[in-house]
Amino acid sequence: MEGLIMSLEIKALYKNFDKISLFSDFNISFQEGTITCILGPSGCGKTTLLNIMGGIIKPDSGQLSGFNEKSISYIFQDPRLLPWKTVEENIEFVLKRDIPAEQRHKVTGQLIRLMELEDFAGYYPSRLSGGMRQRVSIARAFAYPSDVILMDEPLKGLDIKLKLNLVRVFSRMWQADKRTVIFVTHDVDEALLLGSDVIVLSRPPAKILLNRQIDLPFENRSPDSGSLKEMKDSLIDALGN
Amino acid sequence: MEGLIMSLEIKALYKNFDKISLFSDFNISFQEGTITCILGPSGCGKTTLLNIMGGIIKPDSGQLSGFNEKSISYIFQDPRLLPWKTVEENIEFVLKRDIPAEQRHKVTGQLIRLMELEDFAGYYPSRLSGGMRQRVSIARAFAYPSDVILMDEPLKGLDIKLKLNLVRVFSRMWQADKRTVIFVTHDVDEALLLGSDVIVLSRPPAKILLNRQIDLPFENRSPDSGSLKEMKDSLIDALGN
Amino acid sequence: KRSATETGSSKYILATLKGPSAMGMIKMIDSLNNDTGHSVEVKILSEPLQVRKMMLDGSADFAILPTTMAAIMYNKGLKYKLIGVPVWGTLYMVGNNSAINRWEDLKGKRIFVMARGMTPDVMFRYLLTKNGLNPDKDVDLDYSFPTHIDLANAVAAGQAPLAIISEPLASLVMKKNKDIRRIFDLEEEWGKFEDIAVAETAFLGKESVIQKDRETVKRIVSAYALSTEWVNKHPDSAAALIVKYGILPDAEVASRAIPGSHLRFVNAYDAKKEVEDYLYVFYNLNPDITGGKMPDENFIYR
Amino acid sequence: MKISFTGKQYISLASVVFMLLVWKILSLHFKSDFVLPSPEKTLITTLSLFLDGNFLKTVGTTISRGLAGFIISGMLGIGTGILTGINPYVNAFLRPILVTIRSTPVVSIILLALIWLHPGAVPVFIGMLTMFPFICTNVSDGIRSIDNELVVMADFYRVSRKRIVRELYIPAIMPFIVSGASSAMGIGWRAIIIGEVLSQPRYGIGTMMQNAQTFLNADAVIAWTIIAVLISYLFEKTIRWAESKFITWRA
Amino acid sequence: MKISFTGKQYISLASVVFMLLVWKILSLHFKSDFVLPSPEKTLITTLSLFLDGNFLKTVGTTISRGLAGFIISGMLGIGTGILTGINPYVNAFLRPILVTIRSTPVVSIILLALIWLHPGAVPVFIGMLTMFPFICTNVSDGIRSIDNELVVMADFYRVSRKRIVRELYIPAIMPFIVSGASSAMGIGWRAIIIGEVLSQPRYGIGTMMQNAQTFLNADAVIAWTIIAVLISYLFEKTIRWAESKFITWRA
Ligand SMILES: Nc1ncnc2c1ncn2[C@@H]1O[C@H](COP(=O)(O)OP(=O)(O)OP(=O)(O)O)[C@@H](O)[C@H]1O
Ligand SMILES: Nc1ncnc2c1ncn2[C@@H]1O[C@H](COP(=O)(O)OP(=O)(O)OP(=O)(O)O)[C@@H](O)[C@H]1O
Ligand SMILES: [Mg+2]
Ligand SMILES: [Mg+2]
Repeated sequence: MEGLIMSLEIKALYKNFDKISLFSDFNISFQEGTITCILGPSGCGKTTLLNIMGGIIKPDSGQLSGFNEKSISYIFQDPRLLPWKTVEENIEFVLKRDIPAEQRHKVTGQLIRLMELEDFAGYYPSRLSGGMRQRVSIARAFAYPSDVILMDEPLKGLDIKLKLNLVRVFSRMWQADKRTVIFVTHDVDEALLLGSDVIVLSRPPAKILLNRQIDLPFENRSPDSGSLKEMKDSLIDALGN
Repeated sequence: MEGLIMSLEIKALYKNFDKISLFSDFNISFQEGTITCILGPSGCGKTTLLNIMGGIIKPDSGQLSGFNEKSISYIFQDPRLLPWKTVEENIEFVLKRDIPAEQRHKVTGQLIRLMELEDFAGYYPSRLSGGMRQRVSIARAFAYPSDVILMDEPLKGLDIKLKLNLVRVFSRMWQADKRTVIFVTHDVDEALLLGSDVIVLSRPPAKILLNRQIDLPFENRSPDSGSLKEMKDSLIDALGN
Repeated sequence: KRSATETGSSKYILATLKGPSAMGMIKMIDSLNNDTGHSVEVKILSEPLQVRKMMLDGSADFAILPTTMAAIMYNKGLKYKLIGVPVWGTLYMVGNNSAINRWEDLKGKRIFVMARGMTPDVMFRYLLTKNGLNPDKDVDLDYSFPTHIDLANAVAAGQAPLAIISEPLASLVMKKNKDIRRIFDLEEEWGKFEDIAVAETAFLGKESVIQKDRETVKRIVSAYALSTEWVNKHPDSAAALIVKYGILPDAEVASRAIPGSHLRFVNAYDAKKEVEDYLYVFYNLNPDITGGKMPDENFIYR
Repeated sequence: MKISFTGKQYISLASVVFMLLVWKILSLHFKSDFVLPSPEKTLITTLSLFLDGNFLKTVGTTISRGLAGFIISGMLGIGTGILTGINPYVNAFLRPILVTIRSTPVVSIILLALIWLHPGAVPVFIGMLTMFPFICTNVSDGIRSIDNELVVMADFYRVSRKRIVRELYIPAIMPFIVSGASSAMGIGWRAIIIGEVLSQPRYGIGTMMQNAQTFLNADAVIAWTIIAVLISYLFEKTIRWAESKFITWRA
Repeated sequence: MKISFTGKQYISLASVVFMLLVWKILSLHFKSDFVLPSPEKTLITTLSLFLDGNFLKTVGTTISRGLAGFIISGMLGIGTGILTGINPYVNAFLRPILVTIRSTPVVSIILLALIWLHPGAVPVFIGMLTMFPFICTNVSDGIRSIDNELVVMADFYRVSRKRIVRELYIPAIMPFIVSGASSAMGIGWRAIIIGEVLSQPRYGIGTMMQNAQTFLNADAVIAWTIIAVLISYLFEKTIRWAESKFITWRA
């Protein structure tokens, strides 16, 4: 693995907010075509890191390589839906206008079905439940054609059945195109079910406390048994610090 | 148990939104001084139910008894912080002005410490991370003196350590005053760790699919072993439908 | 600021307009100003609206207004009577076109007049007709500048090569723009047909005051008349006073405007025919200008 | 037309009755038809205006001036408002110009306007000078109050500038646009009428008002005022109705 | 005073230079001091105004009139605006009155105002009639755009009505208040000056303008206009500065 080109890389990252030094000489790299899960205490800078990778926040200093050329989808931590657009329109909003309308419509329709929102395609966000809004936000990110997907707690607020369903759907989708995924979560099980790499960050200034690879195929993963159980314990242990 | 007075009760509840019939002759009751956890698929009407109990949404018809006389705290599904107030001011906002200022300050300070937000007391919400906002919302509900607490996914977006910490703190607090708590969550483990009753709702129109009591003291609960393991499986099973 | 009759205080209020009427009164204003013991206070106002206001709320015991407007006020039931006529025609046709000397020369010309249907417009149309010109066909009347100030500015700026404006603006314009000269004195032209003078401005008195205090009326009338005479005789000294009281910006303009303003104080009952004929011309063309009817004889104080 | 009243309409009616009452009391106080004629008398005058042969022409001309001024100011105002709201440099450039336009009294520029423009166009111009800065300020303040997270989202997904403006900014600032438009129109009618008073075009409510005032027909002045207020009210209603059609997405 | 310019200030300067340039070109075009005197000449006149003994008194009086009108309208407007925003019945009652006030041309009520009020108070009154409806409309539109979830939250926690207004409504509508205040002030100066032109109080920019105009001193008219615009600009700056002090909580 070491020999591969690390195409997404952040080097010597510095970022302060007021008195807080979030990143100070922070280095991290992501292998293309893998799913990297990032865990870490609330407020440690996970969202900030995604925002820096997405170009939304400027770092104080540091080199980012590989992000510029890529097209990126982002499931933001909050759904960020346009209140005046229906579920369908919100998803369709991010699709380029050079895609023919019926194509756009098809993509949108598929994702709406995937998210089990068929009955709500014409609803405005103010009339959706919390979990439904989150699903629209996921659908929007999936609809946008991209090389990299950033996801900030994408599965929060969803019931367990939907969550497992989405994990299944997502791993199937990922197997088809092997996009690079960077996935922030607080749920250790989610990380173990989906991650190719799992990274645990410390409180600020961020350090990488743990970086583990998982080579098992998705189908064989069960967080509460076998080798994953051991990994889960060490993740929880790292997060406990 | 049957013989006890059910002081919080909803009878023959009907509530429609447009074409969707959320509740149709729905009945539920809550024992005073217990923690009731409600689980159910996204969009099944959990938030709506809490809103009805809190008097925020009017039901189409139905009798609510016992809610009126009570003072209620509510952890809303989204934090609902005032953007122009700092963490401290947001918590203090719900305290009555007849409480002396220093008393208010003391309460606020304690909760800020409990939520590990000491360093952020003077921050405006726009500068907080998602999990921090959620914690302010929890602190606000706890600060408000009440007989009943409604909680809509209160622990979402928090890291596992904070979550367990808060569960511990919360169960200690609850043991001291035995308030009535109604707690919506998607996390089966949370429900098993905290609930005196666990209720699973179906898709609309809502039915109670499962209603289980847990008599174990908090200290002895571990969702992945013993009798709780069995209960967990049946909960997940019920949610899978 | 109630009127003298109501408050019992010793001063009568005279509301005059910044223009020829105040110019004629200037000597009187000056002597009143120098001697605080007098029983009259003159207020110099810039808009007829403000004079009307003082008549409506009764705060003016004496007032200056255009005669047509005075007729309106009277016809609407306001208790003010016409005491005298102090100004006799101030309208001129001015322009930078030296080729125009006779009315026929106006044929086909564009002439700027201030407000459609108002006094200067009606008067000018009347004169056109009398001189054998059809106001709607033979000339092109342009109402682009509806107030006298706008029109005066336009004339000074060369934007209105032929226009009907009144004194003292006419003198002011000629001072500011040397190309402009007087072409017709409308008062003179009017006299050629009507054999009367233009009774342009009215000096009014409140009925309650003038009936009770005829003595004061007499005093004011004679002071006003004397002042007017003095002004006509000593235009340069008058001009200095006119500038001093802020009625015009400079003495040269003021002394030129004095002869052009036809200042002459005539008691109303001596000018009865002139007033009536003058009003009748307007009444005939547009009854609204005199308030819908001709004022009855009680309008004139004797 | 079906006439049926809701509670709110009754209250609006009560409000009109209240105003008439205040008016009546004032007119009794002044006891003068020149200062403030009685409501009854004025209402009769108002009705008689409708019968005047030129009534429709007068009102129609003023309304079309108002509409012209409003539409031009609206387009200019929304356009420049969005620009100033988005771009701080455009803002820095335009703000002094806006402040100048906004606070220049009509008296200072009326002569220029009279020289430049046809008398009928002067009121439109004056109306624009009044309405444009408003709409522009409201729109640009609206833009600055847009939830920045939505803008970040749209930028992130490389949505084209044009679509961001059309599908994000415009709907987001709708309340500001409506508020601005409604205020602008309200004061716009006034400006149009003042423009007519000053430029005296052949037809126009302002021309009629000015004539009525010179001839001391206070009842006609007020009658024309009532007509102006009615027109303004109708347009206010229309704007609010349009708002409720546009903004269906609120919970 | 330390003078140092930021990029934006350079642009604002450029904007002023741009306006002067347009002015210069226009004045060259008209070639007449009565229509549009040249900027140089006018600027000299403007400077000479500063030396006039009554300058401070004139400007001071107009400013205090503006402030009086603004403060009264502000208090009334925010108060009634909040009421109309919160309560649809108050809204139904006040809206017709607002529309009436807003669209009644000054000509219709100037006589009443002159009779009622001291000449110095007339401009304040006219200013209020202009500013009040604005602030009120903006505030009430602001209230209607408040995030309802926050209101539900505050109601739920039984926060007192008074505190909800003070700690939720007022901060939430700050952008609307500022926008309204800035527009209102801008147009307010104009109204105050027009009021002075009509009522001719002893001191006042409007009085001076009117005098200059009767004497055909176009340069003085424009010089006073420049002073009015400067005052307006200073107040605009102050309002925006106050806004930035108030709204520190934006990300
Ligand atoms: N605009 C800002 N100004 C000041 N501080 C900020 C700003 N944005 C974020 N922060 C601070 O940066 C820190 C990290 O925030 P971030 O949102 O990246 O945390 P996170 O790891 O995503 O947390 P969570 O799991 O709770 O979402 C927090 O302490 C937060 O207060
Ligand atoms: N104002 C509204 N208008 C129309 N439909 C609504 C409205 N509010 C909620 N609903 C609908 O009611 C249903 C239940 O919503 P609710 O928010 O109670 O779900 P929930 O159980 O809390 O879901 P989640 O777990 O995703 O938060 C959803 O289908 C939603 O679309
Ligand atoms: Mg985060
Ligand atoms: Mg919910």
